[in-house]
Amino acid sequence: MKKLLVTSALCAALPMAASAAEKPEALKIGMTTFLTGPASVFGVPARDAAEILVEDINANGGINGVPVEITFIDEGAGAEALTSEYRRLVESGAAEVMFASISSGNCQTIAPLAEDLQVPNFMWDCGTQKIFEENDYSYVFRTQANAAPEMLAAVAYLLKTKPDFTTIAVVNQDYAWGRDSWDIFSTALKAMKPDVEVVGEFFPKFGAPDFSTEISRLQALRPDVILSTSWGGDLDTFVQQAAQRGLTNTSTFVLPLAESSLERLGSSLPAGHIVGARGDHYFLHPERRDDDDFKAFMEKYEAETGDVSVYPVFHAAQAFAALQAAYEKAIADNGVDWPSKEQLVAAMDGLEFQGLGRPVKIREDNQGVEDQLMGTSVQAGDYPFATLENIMIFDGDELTTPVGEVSIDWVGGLDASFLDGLKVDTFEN
Amino acid sequence: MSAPLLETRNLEIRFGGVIAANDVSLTIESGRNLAIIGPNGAGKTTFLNICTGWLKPTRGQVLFEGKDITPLPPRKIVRRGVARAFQIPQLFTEHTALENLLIAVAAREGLRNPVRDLHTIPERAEMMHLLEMVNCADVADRTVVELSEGQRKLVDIAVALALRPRLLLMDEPTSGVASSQKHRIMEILVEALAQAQVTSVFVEHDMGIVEKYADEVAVWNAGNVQLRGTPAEVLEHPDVIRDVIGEVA
Amino acid sequence: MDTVSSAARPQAPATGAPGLRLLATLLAVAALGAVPFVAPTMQLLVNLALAKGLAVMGVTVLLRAGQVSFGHALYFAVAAYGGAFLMAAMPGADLLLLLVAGVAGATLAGLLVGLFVVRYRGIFFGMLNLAFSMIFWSILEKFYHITGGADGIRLPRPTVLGMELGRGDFELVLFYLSIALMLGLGWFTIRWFASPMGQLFQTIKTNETRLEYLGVSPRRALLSGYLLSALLCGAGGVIMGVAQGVVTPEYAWWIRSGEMVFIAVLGGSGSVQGAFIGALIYEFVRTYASAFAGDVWQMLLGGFLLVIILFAPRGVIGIVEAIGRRTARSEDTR
Amino acid sequence: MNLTIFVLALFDGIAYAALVFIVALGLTLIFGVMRILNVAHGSLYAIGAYATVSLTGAFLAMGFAPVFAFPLMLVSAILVGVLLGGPIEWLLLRRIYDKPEVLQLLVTFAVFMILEDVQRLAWGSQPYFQAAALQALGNVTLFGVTYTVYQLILLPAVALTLLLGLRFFLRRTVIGKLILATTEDREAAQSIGIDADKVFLLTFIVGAALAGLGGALASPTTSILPGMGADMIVLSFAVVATAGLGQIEGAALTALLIGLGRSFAVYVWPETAVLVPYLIMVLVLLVRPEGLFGSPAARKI
Repeated sequence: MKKLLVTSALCAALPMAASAAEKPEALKIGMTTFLTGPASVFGVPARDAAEILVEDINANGGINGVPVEITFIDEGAGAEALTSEYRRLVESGAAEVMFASISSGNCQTIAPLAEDLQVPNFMWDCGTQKIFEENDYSYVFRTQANAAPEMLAAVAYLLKTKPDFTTIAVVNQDYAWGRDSWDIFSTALKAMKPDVEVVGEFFPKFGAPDFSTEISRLQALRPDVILSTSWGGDLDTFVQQAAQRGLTNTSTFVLPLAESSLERLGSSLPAGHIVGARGDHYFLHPERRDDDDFKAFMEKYEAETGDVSVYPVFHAAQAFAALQAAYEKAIADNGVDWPSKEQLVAAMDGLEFQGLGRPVKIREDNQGVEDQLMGTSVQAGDYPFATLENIMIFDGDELTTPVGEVSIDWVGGLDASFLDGLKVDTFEN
Repeated sequence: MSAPLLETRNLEIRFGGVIAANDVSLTIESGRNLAIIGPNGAGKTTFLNICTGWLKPTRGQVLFEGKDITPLPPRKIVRRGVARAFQIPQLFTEHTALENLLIAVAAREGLRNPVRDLHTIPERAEMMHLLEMVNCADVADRTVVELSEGQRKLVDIAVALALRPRLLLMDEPTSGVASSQKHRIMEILVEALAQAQVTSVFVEHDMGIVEKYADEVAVWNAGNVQLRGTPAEVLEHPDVIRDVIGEVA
Repeated sequence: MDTVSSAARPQAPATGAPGLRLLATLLAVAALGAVPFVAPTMQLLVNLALAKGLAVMGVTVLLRAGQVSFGHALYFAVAAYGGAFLMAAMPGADLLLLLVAGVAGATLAGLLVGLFVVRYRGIFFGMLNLAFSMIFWSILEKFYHITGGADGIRLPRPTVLGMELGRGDFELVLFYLSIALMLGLGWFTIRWFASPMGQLFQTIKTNETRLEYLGVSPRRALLSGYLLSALLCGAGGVIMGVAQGVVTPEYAWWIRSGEMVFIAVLGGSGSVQGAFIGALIYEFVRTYASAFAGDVWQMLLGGFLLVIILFAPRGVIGIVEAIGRRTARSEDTR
Repeated sequence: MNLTIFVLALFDGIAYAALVFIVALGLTLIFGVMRILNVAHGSLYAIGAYATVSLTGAFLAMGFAPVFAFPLMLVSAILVGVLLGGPIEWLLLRRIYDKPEVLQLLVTFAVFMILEDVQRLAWGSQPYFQAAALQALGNVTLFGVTYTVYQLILLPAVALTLLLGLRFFLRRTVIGKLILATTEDREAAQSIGIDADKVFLLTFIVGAALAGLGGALASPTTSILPGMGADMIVLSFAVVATAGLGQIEGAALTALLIGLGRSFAVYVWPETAVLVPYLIMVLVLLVRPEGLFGSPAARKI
């Protein structure tokens, strides 16, 4: 029976075994992002990118002829408004696939809701690894990496470029992402460098406008390294206030998400600090910057927004690439005009797709595997803001927690030798 | 002879140097209505406030039916059987005259039923009767703000009576009322007190009222009782005529 | 400090009005009951409005005693988090157990805080309640490992009378439970206002001295109403938490307390029906205003409240009653 | 808790207290005179910050020196006072002085909600950062910790000047005496010919300008984003109530108390830093029910 289905000409005549949905006049999707509040500097670029991506998809015929329509929900309105709006969108049929969300806290809330509503939901940006480690989902997928590879890449890059530091302090936002990312980073660091001393742990409020008290405390503690996995307005404020009071001269900052703030920080971020991008996302990506699709999108994005692309833009591109690849795979696998929800979900297993970075693969635990790019800031002068040098791209597979294992335990079990075995591509800039 | 209804021993109270009550020892027998007269600002109202626990004396004691009530707050003294009517009527302005009484009796009985309408409590008839006694039955359903000054005075006294006190302390019950009305109010008042067997102490300026309605009179001057006796004795006394009546006439 | 509820004191109703009001209330409840069938997409919104209405009724109770609390979101959050912790501790917990536990927790909190705040009146009473709610808010926000911090805690779907319901059925049960709570607690509150205890409580607004001289401690009288208000806010909190499926520190934020007072006055200060009408209007404007007029729902509601305060201090219910009386009068004259 | 940490906490506390005091000052003045707790004070603070950032940004773009940021702060404060404070009192509050206290409070709450949206429409929701004034004054290093002169010296100095200035204004100048008289007893003041309406309008404009000034002075030390008004105003409520309503000197001391309390908490037990101001407020009001400097109104019967 299987062979018969393969010859598409024949199967067109046969009554379909799987119930194919008929082609809708538009593929409606909903996307949650931060449109208000401090995180809007991070969420608004993603919305702009999504609109450009939808235009591009619809420009060349949509997905198998079906144009895409997108509705945005503002994560800045708070968890309640987000959940009720998310439900209203799905229940009223205004969205068949959802991209949710940026904040790890919101992802933790939305995942069980999506499962409950049985709506395919791509976690297009949030990073907490706990979601797939604490329970398994059939409708929820993550089209990018999670905290484990991202923090491991940061630790690896730190130990490779500055192995002799002794003290470290952390200033993370006080919510799921801030707490989980520090748990993994500190566990991995202690495992690979047992003699490190954590001299200060600060968790200011998400959206805190003022870090002066924490900065005073850090200046008194004088740590060699300061880690901060904060992002958006919080990261901008923290770095600008720290630079103002000279903290960036006395400590090396490790900022795994700072790629998204480079342009806004301008001259505030001096040279010599470690910057990450939660994946291989960089508007001057060493391997991809000369490819036509990459250059075309970068120019179009900069033309419309006046800014360079940052990693939420890349994550949005990945989510759309995954959407397109999933539908095409589902259509091909089942030889139908338009896949049913079950067929779409089935196609996600082992899905391969490529956004604006290296290819990404979805594992059977619905987690995306993505390579990680890290670099060191430098005020090279060809841009009015810091760019990256001594760039290393780590292979994602080696850094992602094996399926079924808990990240904290797996990372805790590593040791210094783990660093030497890593597949790393290094670039000048 | 059982203990006097109310007794004060060496009461003293100061307000920043001014002595409002100076070593006051006074007893009130039940059934004997006492009027307190004296110039303004002599401390008469303060005396009432001490007896009802609103103010605490710097020295001395207040005993009600032989038991010391000096440290008690007004609400505990009221529960023992002392009630107060005020120079400026103290009523629940947004409630009707009848409701003010119903609330008083709800407090007296400690009614706890959270869903029973106040208007349906059995004591409603008793309260309507009380309103009739003070001649305010016709305004039972009017809110306090709509009542005249005289009516408010009477309802204020009725509220005090609703608590079935044994002693009622009144501060100028007829002040602020047209002089033609004063006697009418006192008649209604004395009648109500007699029916309820309530002894009263009332501060008063109008000597005609004192003479007609008080069983005893105490002359209050400079923070203490100067003279006490039947209205006839006191009102003819030369000092009283010079200090108190001269001033009033 | 007296408040507007003097204006909302039901004057002697005109002939026929009590019947009219009862009829109007029944019609309104019937309309609400039909929502899941007539307008299913609005069911969640109306359910949230009912939860908020329950809490606003708590604030309305205090307004009747001339007191305004700017911290009653505290009890809203205590009940919601109580429910969430209970579900975490007993995964299969029943909805009614959640409701009872949440409301009990809120009432207990009301007693603990109440014993302290009943000593104050006016602005101090309002601000002290605010302080307690901010203390609870910062505990929820900062003690991440216990309270889940800023992201809050999930409140998974409880069972109903032992049955594990699907999402659709559960939300229907929750919807009608909310209506039942509105009717039950609404009826109780209206009757309580008219009861001896309720009347004693409301005298705090006009004359505490006379209350003391009736042999009643004004603080204990205020505490009785305070506990009822905490209970009502607790009920609202549990329903909101279960309806949302997530409870966040936002539940205890001071602006939510301000919202409750806002809605109470908008609907009709001192009126139980006003609390629910105000809540429904508030939720509708908040959800649908952004659809028409961009993200300016706060400005719309702020402007609406200004109009109400300046021109119709007895709130929406006052307007409705005025129209009711006018039609009743015009019928008589015809 | 060694010495350097103690001193550091002290400096941070003073810098923070100065800012909190400046904002609470306007709130206290308005309440002292008009018995209104102005919830919209938070929006006036935020708009003061936004206006300063826009003006400074524009002036810097035109090539003016950063030092111009300081006079611009006064300009934005005055703009907030006159353009917002004036109409709020004149159009709205004037019509409700006879109304119950809760309605007056709710009118300012409604204005707060309106102004929060006005902010978002005018300046969008992304954060602004304009630290020219702060950078212009450079840094100073004490005990190995680098402080900005702006936060450690300028803000406390401005706060002190405002405190002494306002005391002098109220006690020594004619207008000040008028305001004090109206505060004591509005009817009595009117009976001797004081135009209470003009006094209220003036007081509200000065109070609103102080809120705007608070925002203007805060703008270089923080990123300006929606919601900053709500955070600051709830803290000012704590300061004003703890001090005793309408007590200007009291507000200075309680702002210091709360500023130091919060800053020490960050050093000792960071989780409670947000909690401490309200804990102080509850503890103070437990001991002194009318606030530190409030006087209990004797209940006359």
